[in-house]
Amino acid sequence: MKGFQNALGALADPKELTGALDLKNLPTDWLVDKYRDMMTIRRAEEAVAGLVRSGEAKAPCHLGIGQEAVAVGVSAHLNAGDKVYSGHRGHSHYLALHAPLDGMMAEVLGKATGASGGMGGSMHLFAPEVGFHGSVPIVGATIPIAVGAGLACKMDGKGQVAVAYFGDGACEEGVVHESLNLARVLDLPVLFVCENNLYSSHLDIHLRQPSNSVARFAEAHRVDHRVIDGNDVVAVSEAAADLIANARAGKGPGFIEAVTFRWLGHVGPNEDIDVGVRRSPGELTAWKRRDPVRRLTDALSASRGVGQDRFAGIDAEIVRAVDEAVAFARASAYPEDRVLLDYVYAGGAA
Amino acid sequence: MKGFQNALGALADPKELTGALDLKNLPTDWLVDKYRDMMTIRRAEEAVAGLVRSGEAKAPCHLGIGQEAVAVGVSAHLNAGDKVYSGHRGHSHYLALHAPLDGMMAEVLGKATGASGGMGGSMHLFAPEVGFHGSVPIVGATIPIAVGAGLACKMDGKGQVAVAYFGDGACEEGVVHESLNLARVLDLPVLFVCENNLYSSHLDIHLRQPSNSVARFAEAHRVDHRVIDGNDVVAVSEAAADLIANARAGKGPGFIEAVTFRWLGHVGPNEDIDVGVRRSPGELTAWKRRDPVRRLTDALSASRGVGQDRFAGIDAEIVRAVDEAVAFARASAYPEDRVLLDYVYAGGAA
Amino acid sequence: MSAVSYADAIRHGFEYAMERDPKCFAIGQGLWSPWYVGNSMRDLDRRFGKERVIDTPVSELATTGAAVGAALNGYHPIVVHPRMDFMILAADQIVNQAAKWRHMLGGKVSPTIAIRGIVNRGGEQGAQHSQALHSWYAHVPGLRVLMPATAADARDMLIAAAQSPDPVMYIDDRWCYELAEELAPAADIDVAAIRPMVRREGGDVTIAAASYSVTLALKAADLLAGDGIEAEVVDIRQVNPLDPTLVLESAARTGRFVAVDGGWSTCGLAAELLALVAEGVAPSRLKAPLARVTLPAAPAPTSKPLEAAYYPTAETVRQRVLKLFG
Amino acid sequence: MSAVSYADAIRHGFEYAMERDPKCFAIGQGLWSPWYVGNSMRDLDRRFGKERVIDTPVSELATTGAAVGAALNGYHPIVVHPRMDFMILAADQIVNQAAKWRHMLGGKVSPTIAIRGIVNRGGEQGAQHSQALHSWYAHVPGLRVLMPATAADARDMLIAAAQSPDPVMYIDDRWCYELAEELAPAADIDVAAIRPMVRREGGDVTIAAASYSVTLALKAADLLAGDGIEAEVVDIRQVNPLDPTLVLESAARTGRFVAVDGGWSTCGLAAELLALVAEGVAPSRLKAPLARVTLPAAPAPTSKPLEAAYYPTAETVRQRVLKLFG
Ligand SMILES: Cc1ncc(C[n+]2csc(CCOP(=O)(O)OP(=O)(O)O)c2C)c(N)n1
Ligand SMILES: Cc1ncc(C[n+]2csc(CCOP(=O)(O)OP(=O)(O)O)c2C)c(N)n1
Ligand SMILES: [Mg+2]
Ligand SMILES: [Mg+2]
Repeated sequence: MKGFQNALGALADPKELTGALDLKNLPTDWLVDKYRDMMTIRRAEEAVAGLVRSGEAKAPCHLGIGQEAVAVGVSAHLNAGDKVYSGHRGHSHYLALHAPLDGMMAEVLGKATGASGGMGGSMHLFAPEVGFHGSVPIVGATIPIAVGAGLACKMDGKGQVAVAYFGDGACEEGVVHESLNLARVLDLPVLFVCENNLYSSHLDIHLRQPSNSVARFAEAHRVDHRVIDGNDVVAVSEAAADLIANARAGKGPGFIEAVTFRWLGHVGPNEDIDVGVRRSPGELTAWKRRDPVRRLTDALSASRGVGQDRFAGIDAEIVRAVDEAVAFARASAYPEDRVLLDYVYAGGAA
Repeated sequence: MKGFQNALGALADPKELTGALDLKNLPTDWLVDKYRDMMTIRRAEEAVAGLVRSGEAKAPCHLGIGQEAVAVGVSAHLNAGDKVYSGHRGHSHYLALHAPLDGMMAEVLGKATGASGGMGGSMHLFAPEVGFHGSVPIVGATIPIAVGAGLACKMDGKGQVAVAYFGDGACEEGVVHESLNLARVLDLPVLFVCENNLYSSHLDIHLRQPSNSVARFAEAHRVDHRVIDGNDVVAVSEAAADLIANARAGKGPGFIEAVTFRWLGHVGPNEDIDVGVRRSPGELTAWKRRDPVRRLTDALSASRGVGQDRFAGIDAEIVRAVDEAVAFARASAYPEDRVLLDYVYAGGAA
Repeated sequence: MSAVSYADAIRHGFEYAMERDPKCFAIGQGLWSPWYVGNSMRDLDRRFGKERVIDTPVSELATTGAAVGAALNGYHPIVVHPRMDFMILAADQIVNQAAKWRHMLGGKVSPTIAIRGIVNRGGEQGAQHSQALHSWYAHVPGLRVLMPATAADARDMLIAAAQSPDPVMYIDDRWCYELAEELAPAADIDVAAIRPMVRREGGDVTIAAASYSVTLALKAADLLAGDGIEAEVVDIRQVNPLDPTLVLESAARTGRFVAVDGGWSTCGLAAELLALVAEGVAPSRLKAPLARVTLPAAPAPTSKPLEAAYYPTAETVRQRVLKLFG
Repeated sequence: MSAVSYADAIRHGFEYAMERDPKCFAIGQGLWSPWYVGNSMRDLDRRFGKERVIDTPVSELATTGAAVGAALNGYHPIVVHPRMDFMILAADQIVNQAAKWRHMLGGKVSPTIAIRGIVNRGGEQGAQHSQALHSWYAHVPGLRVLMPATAADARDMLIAAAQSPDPVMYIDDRWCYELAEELAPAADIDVAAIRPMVRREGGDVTIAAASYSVTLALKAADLLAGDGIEAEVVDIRQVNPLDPTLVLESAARTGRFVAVDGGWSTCGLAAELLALVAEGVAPSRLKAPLARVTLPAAPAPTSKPLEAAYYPTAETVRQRVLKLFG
C-alpha cells in the first residue's frame, strides 16, 4: 500500500518507552494492587498455556501475555454494576474485574463449574456478578452488544457504563463503524477500548490499514478519544478515569487506543514468530523490553522503595491461587449431556 | 445528540451559493453540453414522475431532481471502459453516461426492451456499453462491488476506474467503512461519490450522524477527498477530474462529497414535506434557489452570452427524445414468462 | 366492537407490550415516519416518546446488536426491519449472537429480544425487496420463529414475542395487513404455548401453511369444497420450534398432505413440513405422495406479468391438491 | 502415482484453475499464512504471487463484495472464508447480490464467483466456530452449492466452481481433509454436469448424504452389512440445484430412505431430501417412514463429552437405519 502512515510514532517503536513508569501521585498500595492484578493475569495465562501444551485444554486459547496493563488500568474505574464485553482474547478483561480464577480454569477445560458452565471454553467467559457480561469470538460482535448495554445503562439512569474491548483487527469490521455512530448519536455511556497490538492473527497492521493508529475512527465519529501507551498501567488508568467519568456524567461515549503487543502467537502457547507475515524474533524481543509488569515494579522499587520481598510475597499468593484453580478445574465434572438441549430455550428443550 | 457539528457551513446553508456559477475557463460548448445532460435527466425524471402518477409505473421510483450536477460533473471524465455502480436513486448516473433513454423508460415500466430486460425496474439499471454496470437498491451494496470492479481495472492495467455513487445515509452502513479500507489497502482506482443530500429517507442527517459532512470517513481511511457544492457542475467536474486522473495514474482511490438536495420525496413523485422529520416547505423552497441548472444557465447567459433560443432549442430536442422514449416504453412488450426461470442460471433453468 | 385490521393489530400489540412493561422498547428504521412500516406502528413515537421508539441510522447490524445488548441487560427490545431483505445484514447478530448466547454462556443469560422482519413483496419491487426468508431462521436452534396469519395472532404473537424469555423472530407479511376481525381484549401470552391450530376442518386432504399462505390455503379450501373435496387447513403459527403433533395427526387422518409456503422450496418450510409427515406418518396411511406449493426457484421479478406468474394463488393450491386425487 | 489427501486435492484444484485461467484469483483471510485454512492453500501465494492470492483485512462483507465486483468484470475470483460462521457477515453480498445480479439485470451479466466456506468444527471450538450452514445457501435460487465428499471431488469441484458461469458456494469440511485417494489428471469441469452419484450399491435401504456425512454413511453401510442389510449410499454432491433423479430411483427401488446431514434438521438439507422422496415416490413403494440423521437442535457445545453427544457417528446412522427394519 502507498503511503502507510506511522501515526503512532514512539508508541509503535518498541525501542522507546521501555523505562520505569511515571507513577504520578498515585498511592503506593493502589499501584501494588495493580501489580497483583497484572501478575495474576500473567500467571493464569501461563497456566492456561501449560494446559494447552499438555493437551488437557483443547478449546482455542488466545493468550494476552504482555497486554495485561490495559484491562487492569481500565478496570480500576469500573464496578460490578458496569457491563464489560470482550472477544476471543478475553482472559485479562475477565480477571482484571476479579472474576473467579477457578471459574476461568474450569471453563478452559470445559467443566460444569466453569464460568459458562463448561459450554463455552476459553473464548466464552461470563461473570456478571463482577461486571463481566460475556466474551465471544466473532470478531467485532460484542461491540454493538456493548453499545446496547450502554443503552440499557442510559435507560436505567444509574450512571453505569458499558465497556467493549476489541483489537486493531476488529476495526476492519464495518460493525465497529456502525457502533461508534450509534453510540454517538444516542449519546450512550460506552467506553470503546481498542487494544492495538499491531497484529491481527498473522498480519501486521501495515498490511491491513493505511495507518497504524485506529483512533482515527473515533475521530471520524466524533467520539472523544485518547491514544496511549497500553503497557503503562498509569496512562491507561488516567485515560479510562477521564472517559468513564464523562460517560457516567451523560457526556456520551469515549474511545481508548491502547498500544501494546502480545508475546505469544495468535492462538495457543507458542511465540509463532514464524507465522506472522512480519513478526520476527527481533521484534518480539524488543517488545518484551516494554514489559508492562517490569516497568511498574522498576518504578515501585526506584521511587517508592517497594522491596523485592513484597513482590515475592504477592507472587507466592498468586502461584498458589492459580495452582488451586487448576486443581479445582481438573477435579470438576463435565456438564451433563442433558444441558445440550436444556440450555437452548428457556424452560428447557422445545 | 450532543454537539452536532455543522462542518459543511455554507455548503449546507441553502441561502448561500445560489448565484450564477463561476465557469472558470471551461469552453462554452462543453458547458452547454452539461446543460443538455442535466436537462435530459430532469425532464426524464419528470416523465417518470408522470408515469408513477398515472399508475403506469408501479416499481418504486426514487427521483433525483435537483441533484443532476453531480452525475453530469463526474461523467464528464469517464469513458465507456470505466465501471459505474449506483443505488436506488440511479437515473441520473445512468443518463449522465448517455445510456439509452428508451431503455430506462422501458425498464421503469418493466418491459422486455428495458435496460435490464424488464427484470429490475427503476432501481435496477444496466448499460455496460456506456460504462453503467448496474444499480441495486440494497443501500451500500454496490460500494464493495465497485471496489471489486476497481480491482478488475487494476488487474486489467488499462487505466480504467470504477465509480460508486451512494448517499449520506449509506455512510451509516459498515460496508462503506470496510470498502474504503480495502480500496486504500489495495490502492485501487475507485472514485467514491457521495451525494450528500442531507436526508436518508425521512431523517435529516443531524438525527443520524454527529456531523453533516461525511468526508470525515474518507479522511479516517486516508482516502484523498474533496468536499464540494454538488449543485455546481463546474466544481464537481474539477474535483472528479483530479481524483479520476490520480486513480488512472495508480495513485489509489478518491472520495467526493457533493452536497446537494433532492426536490422530491424519498420515493415517488411528491414533495413529501410532511414526511420528513425536519424537511419543511421553507427548506425545500430555499434549496430550489440553489438549482444546479438555473445557476449554469445564468452563468452562460451572463458571462458567455448564450441566448435563450439556444437553450430553448435544446429543451425542445430533449422533450421530443423523452416523449419518444415514453412512447417506446409504452409500446414495448413485457418479458415472456419463461425468462423467470431462464435467467437464474447460465444456460437456463436448472 | 368492530373489526381490527392485521396492521392495526400489530400496533395494538406494541401498545399492550409497551404499556405493560416499561422495559419494552422499539428500535429500527422508519419508526418516526408515518408511512414507513405499513402504518403498523403509527404514532407509537408520540405515545411512548422518541426515547422508547427509536428511529436509527441505516445500520442494520449495529442496531440489531444494540438491541441484543439491551436484551442481555434486562430490557425487552423489539427491533424492526422494514424488509427481511435488509435484515440479512444483521444475520450475524441474530444467528451467531441472539440465538446462541444463552447456550454458549451456560444457560445463565437470555437475550430477550424480539426481531420483527417484514415480508414486503409484490408491487414490482423486485429481487432485493421481496424476500421471505423465514426458513433460514427456522433452521437455527435458539430462535423462535412466529408467523401470524390472522389479525388476532398478529397482535397476540407480538405480545408473546415482546414477553418471550427467548429471542423471537416475528415475521409479518404486508399482504395480510387488510385482514380484519374482532379481537378479544389483549392479554399476556406465553410464547412456548403458541402451537399449530386447525383453521378449517376437513377429512380429505391436509393443507399446512403459515402467515399469508394460510389465506391462500383457506381460499383454496373454499374452491375445493366446490370440487367436492373437504380440505383441513392447519396454521403452523410457530414455525420453530415446530410442534408436529397436530400436523401428523391431521395428515394421518386425511392421508393427503400439501404444504403451502411463501418462500422458496429447497430447504424451506414446506420441505420441513413434508419431512415431518414423511417421518411421522406410516406410508401405508398415505393415499398419495406429499406435495408442496412454493415460489419457483427464481429471484422475485418486477414486471407485472412475471409477478403474476411468480406468486402462487389459491388456484395454484387448488390445482396442486386436485392432482392428488387425479 | 500416490494417494492425494482431500486438503491437498483442494490445493491442486486451485493450482489447476489459476494456471489455466489468468483471470482466476483467490482472496480472503489467512491466505498468506502457512497454517490458516488447514494447509489446503499452502504456498499458493508464493507460486502465484501476492497479487493473485490476496490476504485481506478482517472485512468479510466488503471482501466478498469486491470479489463479486471483480467477477462482474471478467474475473473468476475464489473468495475464501475460513469458517462458515464468519461468512454470515457476507450474506448480503452472497444472497442479495451474487445470487441475483444475473436475473435482476436481465440475464446479461454474471457474477462468476466461487465462494469457499469451510466447515471447521469439533475440537471444543464451540457455537460460533462450528456451523455448517450449507442449507441456507441451498435455499437461495441463483447459487450453486457444491459439497465434495472425496478428494477427487474436492479438486474437481474446486475447478468447476472456479470455471462456473454461475456463482458457486464451495463448501468443504475439515473433517474430510485426511481422506486420500489416487487422482486422475485434472481437467476442466462443467459445473452443471455435477450430479448425485452412487458411492455404494445396495438394495435394502438408501442413505443419501453430502460432504463428510457421506463418510459416515459409508461406514454405517459397512456396519449394516454385518447386520445383513445392504445399504445404497448416494452422494448428493451438488446440493443446489439438486437433481432428484437418482435419489428417487434409488429410494423407489429400496423402499427405505435415510438422509444424513451435518447441519441442523429444521429446514435443512435432510428435510429437502425427505421432501423430494415424499413428493416423488409413491407411498405404496415405501416400506417404512423416511428418516433423518442430523445435529440435535442446539448450538455446538465445546465440552468434550458434549461434543461426543452432539455429533452423529456411523453408529448413530446404523441405529437409525436398523429402526426402519424393526
Ligand atoms: C468475524 C470473524 N472473522 C474472522 C475471525 C478470525 N479471527 C479470530 S481473531 C482474529 C484477529 C483479530 O485481531 P485483533 O482484533 O487485532 O485482535 P487480537 O487477536 O490482536 O487480540 C481473526 C481474524 C473471527 N473470529 N471472526
Ligand atoms: C440495507 C438497506 N437498508 C435500508 C434500506 C431502505 N432505504 C432505501 S433508500 C434509504 C435511504 C438512503 O439514504 P441515502 O443513502 O442518503 O440516499 P438518498 O435516498 O438520500 O439518495 C433507505 C434507508 C435499503 N434499501 N437497504
Ligand atoms: Mg490485534
Ligand atoms: Mg441522502
